[in-house]
Amino acid sequence: MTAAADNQDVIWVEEPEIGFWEATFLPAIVEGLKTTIRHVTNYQPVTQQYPEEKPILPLHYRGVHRLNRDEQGRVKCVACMLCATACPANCIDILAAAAPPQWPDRDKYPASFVLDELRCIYCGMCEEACPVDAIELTHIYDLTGTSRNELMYDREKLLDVFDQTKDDPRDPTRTRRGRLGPAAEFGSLPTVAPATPITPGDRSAQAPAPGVIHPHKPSDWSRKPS
Amino acid sequence: MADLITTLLTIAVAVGAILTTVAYLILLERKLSAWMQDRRGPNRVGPFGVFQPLADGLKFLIKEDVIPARADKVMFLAAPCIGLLTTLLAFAVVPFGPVNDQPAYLRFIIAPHVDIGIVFIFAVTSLAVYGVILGGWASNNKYSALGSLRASAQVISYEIPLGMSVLGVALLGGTLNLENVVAAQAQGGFWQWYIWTQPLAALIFFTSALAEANRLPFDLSECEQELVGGYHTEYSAMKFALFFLGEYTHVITMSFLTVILFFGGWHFPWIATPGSAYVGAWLVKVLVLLSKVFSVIVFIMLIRWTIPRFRFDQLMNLSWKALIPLSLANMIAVMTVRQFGWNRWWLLPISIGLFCFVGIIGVSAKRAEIRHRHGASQGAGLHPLGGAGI
Amino acid sequence: MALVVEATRPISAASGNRAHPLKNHMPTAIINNQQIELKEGERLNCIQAAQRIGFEIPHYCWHPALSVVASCRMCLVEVGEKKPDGSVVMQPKLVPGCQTPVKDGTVVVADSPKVKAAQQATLEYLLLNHPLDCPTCDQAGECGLQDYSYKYGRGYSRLQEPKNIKPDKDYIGDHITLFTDRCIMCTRCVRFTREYSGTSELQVVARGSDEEIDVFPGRPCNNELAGNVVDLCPVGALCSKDFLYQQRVWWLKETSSVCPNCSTGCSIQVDQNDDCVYRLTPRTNPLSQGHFMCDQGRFGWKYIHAENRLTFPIRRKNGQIRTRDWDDIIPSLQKALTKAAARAPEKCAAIFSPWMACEEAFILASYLRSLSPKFRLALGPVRVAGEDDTYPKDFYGRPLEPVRFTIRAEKCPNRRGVSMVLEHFGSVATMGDVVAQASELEALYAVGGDPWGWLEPVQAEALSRAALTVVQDIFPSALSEQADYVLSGGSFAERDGSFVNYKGLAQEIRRAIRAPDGARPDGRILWELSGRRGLFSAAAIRREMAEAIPAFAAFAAGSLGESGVILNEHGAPQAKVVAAVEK
Amino acid sequence: MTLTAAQGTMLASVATSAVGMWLALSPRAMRLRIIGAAIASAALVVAVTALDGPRGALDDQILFWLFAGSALVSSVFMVTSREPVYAALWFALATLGACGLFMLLSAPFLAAATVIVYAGAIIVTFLFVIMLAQQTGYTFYDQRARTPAAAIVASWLLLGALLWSYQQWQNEPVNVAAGPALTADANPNPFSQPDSEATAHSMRALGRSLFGDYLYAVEIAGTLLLVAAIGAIAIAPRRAEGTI
Repeated sequence: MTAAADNQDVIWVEEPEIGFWEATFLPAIVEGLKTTIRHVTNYQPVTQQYPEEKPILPLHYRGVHRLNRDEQGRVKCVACMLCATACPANCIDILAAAAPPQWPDRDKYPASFVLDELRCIYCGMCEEACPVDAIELTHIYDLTGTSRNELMYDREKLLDVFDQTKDDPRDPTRTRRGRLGPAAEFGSLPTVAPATPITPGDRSAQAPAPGVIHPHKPSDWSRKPS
Repeated sequence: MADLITTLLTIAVAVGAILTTVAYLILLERKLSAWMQDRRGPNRVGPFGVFQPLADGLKFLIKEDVIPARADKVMFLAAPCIGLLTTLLAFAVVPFGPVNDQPAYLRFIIAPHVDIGIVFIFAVTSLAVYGVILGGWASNNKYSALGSLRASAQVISYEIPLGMSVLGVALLGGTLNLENVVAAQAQGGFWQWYIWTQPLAALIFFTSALAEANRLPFDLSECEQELVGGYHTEYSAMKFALFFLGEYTHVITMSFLTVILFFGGWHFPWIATPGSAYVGAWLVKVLVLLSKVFSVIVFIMLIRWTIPRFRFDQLMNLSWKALIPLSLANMIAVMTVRQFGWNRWWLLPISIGLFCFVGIIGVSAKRAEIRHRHGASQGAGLHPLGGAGI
Repeated sequence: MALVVEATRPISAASGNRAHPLKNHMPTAIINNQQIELKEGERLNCIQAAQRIGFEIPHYCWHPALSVVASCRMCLVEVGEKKPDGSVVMQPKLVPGCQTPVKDGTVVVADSPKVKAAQQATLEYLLLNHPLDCPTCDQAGECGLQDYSYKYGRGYSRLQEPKNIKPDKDYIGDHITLFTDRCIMCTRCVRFTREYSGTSELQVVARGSDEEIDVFPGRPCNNELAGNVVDLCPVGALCSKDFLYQQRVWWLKETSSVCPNCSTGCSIQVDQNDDCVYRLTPRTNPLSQGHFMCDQGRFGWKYIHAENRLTFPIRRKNGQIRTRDWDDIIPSLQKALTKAAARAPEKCAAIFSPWMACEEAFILASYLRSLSPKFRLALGPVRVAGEDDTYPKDFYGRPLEPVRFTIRAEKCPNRRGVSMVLEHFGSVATMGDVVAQASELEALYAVGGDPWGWLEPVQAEALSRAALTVVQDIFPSALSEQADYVLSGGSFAERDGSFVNYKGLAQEIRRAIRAPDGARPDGRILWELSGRRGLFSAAAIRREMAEAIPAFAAFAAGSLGESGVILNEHGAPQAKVVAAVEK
Repeated sequence: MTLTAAQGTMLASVATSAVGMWLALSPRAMRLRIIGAAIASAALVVAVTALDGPRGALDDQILFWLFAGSALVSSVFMVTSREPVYAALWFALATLGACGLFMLLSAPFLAAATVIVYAGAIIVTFLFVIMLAQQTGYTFYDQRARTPAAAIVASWLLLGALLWSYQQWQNEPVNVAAGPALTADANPNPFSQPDSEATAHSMRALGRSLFGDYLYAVEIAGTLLLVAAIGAIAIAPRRAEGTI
């Protein structure tokens, strides 16, 4: 490795020369104590009291799935199994069948659609993969059950989730006949709120906007050797 | 016979009080930690979580008690008992109030007038390491074993400066009896507190006490990141609780000792002096002592979230390279002062001087090391720190 | 076609007239600036010639087994000729590659911008009315339109008008359904029924934008080769009702195997997912059957997942089931056979099924002979149904010459292989002998395997009188109900081994799925029964066979390759080894 | 010289206990070892009873037997235990029993010092060594040791001699030069007379005795220990040499 490459890739950090007071550790301890005591005396908790205070989740939160219904109330899914293909956790199990004769516009539909909510990692790939926008992830996050079987969501249960959430302003049906609705445009929409509300003057979130990653400045914390 | 009954009663009251206090100290520590970290701490059980210790205790009692399959059962069960027992035993000679002029039921000590009080405490607490080492060994788990080995190495190392720092006080007072130590300080008033003449010893004692009690920043035996809990990895339910209680009792003992040895015990100018004869003076004295102890405990809790955990070699270096020589020097200073009958106030500048001396040695040694490293690497034509340095 | 030939003839004639500088000049053609040499009498079109250099010219309507119609226009290429003086004259227009023969001096350019523009335009036209219902289309994943759209297409359509949607035809045949709107009118299916099966059920009806594939009223496409039109269809228009919506094809794992349903031994692929077979598809193998397979084979595998299969071994004593544990049964069977062979070796017999693989027959025969050289070995019943069914046929169902496909009457895959093994071991009894003496037999080891039954009730009754009856089968039978030992074997998709077809072509069958719980591949059962250590390995047995039996000398390599190995007529040592398809 | 009955009992029981101990150390049958340990313990108790028992209040006597018995039994177990860790722990218990005896003799400092030095530091170090030394099973020399017999003979000779001389000394109680006084109510030593003003007389007496009467012995012993420690460090393999 050449010296030039060294200079680019490796930042040499020299051990700082410490003075007498640093060597005794006392100033550091006093500084630290000041910080801790300041936090005790100037107590501003940021904890959210969960069961009493519900969090306001960002729009892009991915919770329990739902299977959308089309305009006629039928399951929108066409059993193409692209979600099952895309699923990295292999949690979707679909049995396809020819659509019933009273659905002339459809060839295929899911005779059974089982989604293992415990196995799911809530990555949203199924939502991305779905060509007919039938599967969507909702804001329901408090998913509990008393058995594993209870959390194997079948088609009816997933449709129920749709019925429960379709009128929730945070979970609108994101598509209208193939056109994405406003709620789908995560990129341009402002988030409703950060996942955790921030108390005004909270020190931990003061300087930057939450969630912003700062380009780091190496000059701040290291000196290049002369 | 009456003596026996009062002793037994005192034991019962003291042990009960200590264990309850420990439970609530844990709550306090959790609260305090939460406050320092802008959290709320336990607040679910009762108002402000005051019943949390009860809930914890209940949980400990009804939790499944696991004994690992190939563990040494006898030792596995004995270890936590030893751990708690020894720390509780140390309390026998700690005077937690005024002693001398009280009736038997108000003497605030389990075993009064033990001449070797401090030595007894050291002897008994040094047995506490058995609980740790046996717990680690009997668990048949390599992490536990490592944790217990660390703990024993640490405790052995820190017993030496702990004992030697106390020797200064013992020499100045001419006694090992804790009651007499308190009495000697109380007689002389505020400026007779040993903190003024033995500040270095106080610092060493406090540091070593933290290490003895396995408290942060010296809790290497149980550091979660490296040893998944250390010697009590395999412990659950009540056995774990015993370890925990033992550790906290140790903290209380050490706080008591700090106050008694260096901060005048129950003495406080104008409020609680040997001469104060008003009604309920004994109560005031007890309260003074307890509030001093409480302050020390809170300080220990503050330290916990202030100073990061030491690395093991740093820990050993601190003990063997700094604390032991310093305490030895301090002891020699006290002996010299006593032998030649100098004014005891000489000890203050001597302590400060010793502290500075060691600081300067530390700094210059570090600088010399860095300079040497620089010189070596430049001589070899390498990048600084590039070759021989790393 | 005629026009092209007209255009090229003068040039080739001219080149032929010129005296060539080199006498022994090999005819060469140039494809995409790469020279290929043509063999004597070889007739290639541009697509095949391009395959020589590993270049794919996209095509839909052309199929190597069918006549050329050049209707899809996907294979349009630039064609020209290299004159002896080195100059190249290209034809001004693009020509269909499937229809253009390649001969000495032909220059084909298949990757020029012009060609690419033509391919894009063709694809855009093909996709004009094609519905984009790939999510629900069974062909998605193995669809010619999808693949070519990715490789050669333009990515979007400029069509503004609504698509031309035609109603689906659910009943083209018992096994076939037609999604009319997906059809791109390549007419492969029509040509197949006309030229290959000869039954001519399929037809293009109407013209222009109304063009559709259809059957004649009342004459559905139900011939024995009808299933092939599904494979031939490059898009998802013709679908198999059997496989419809069962599984997405990208989930299927393919295993090369051999169809066991008749002695033709068609090369097939077993498509399975999660130990469940979903379909069989023919595998092109010029040594065995060519490109296709019959519907009997294509749909005749359902027994693999039948409910009533033997899924555990049984040891009976006095009619009571004693155990169902392999670890217990194999040693006790070994002991029982050894005892029987020691007591009365001449009264021991085994029936070998023509459904066994050669390796299994070999292990069993050599094991039994090692117990006693007098062990009698007999070939089990060979099921024959009617006569060989040949295609093409004419309108009235009469076979026509030349024969292009034969469904054999002999409904078992390996009669030949097993009898070759038995011949080697000698003293072969017949099934009739064994049945006749059954009541005196000390031990009878009967191997079944024919899922459609192999024993008459009378035979079963007779055989069950043997003192020790061992049945190795995949389905319960009258014999297995009473046998002392029942060994639950595996179907062809669960076994490793080799089948020898009617003309002596040995091909490997490979394990595609795991046998159901408690059933074991026969090879493994016999491997353990014969006391061998380790895991069953068909290749190891084949090497052993090649050493022991001269007729199987061709097995020496262990592997038989994708196409199989032709054993000589009588299994002579100089059996010819054919490792791969000759191109 | 003639043996008294007490002396005869004592010597016989010491011999019996030696045999018992030899049995207890036998590597073979477990039952044999248990019987041996029982014989040894019983014989030792008999040997001790041959001496004059403790004098004083009943509770003191009970405590004496408790501490002495536990020390004795623990040391037998320590010697016979096959698990080194258990042996170390029995040693700790034996030390604690001895400390209890010190306490009974009103020598609390000695008791505490013994705990600190032995039960605390030394035993822990011992455990360290044991844990780091033998991880898997026993080495062959632990399985068939030749030393027990020799060790028992040597140590029991020493024990017998000690008890003998102690009994002699006990029989002639007024012997001023018998030895240093470690306890408050032992015979006075002219150099270790407690000061009248001292409250912590036992400590002072001990200090006087150690650093007055036996200064050279103590210093030589200390130097020896120092040399031993330095030698151990020098002999111990260096990590840099890759032997650890």
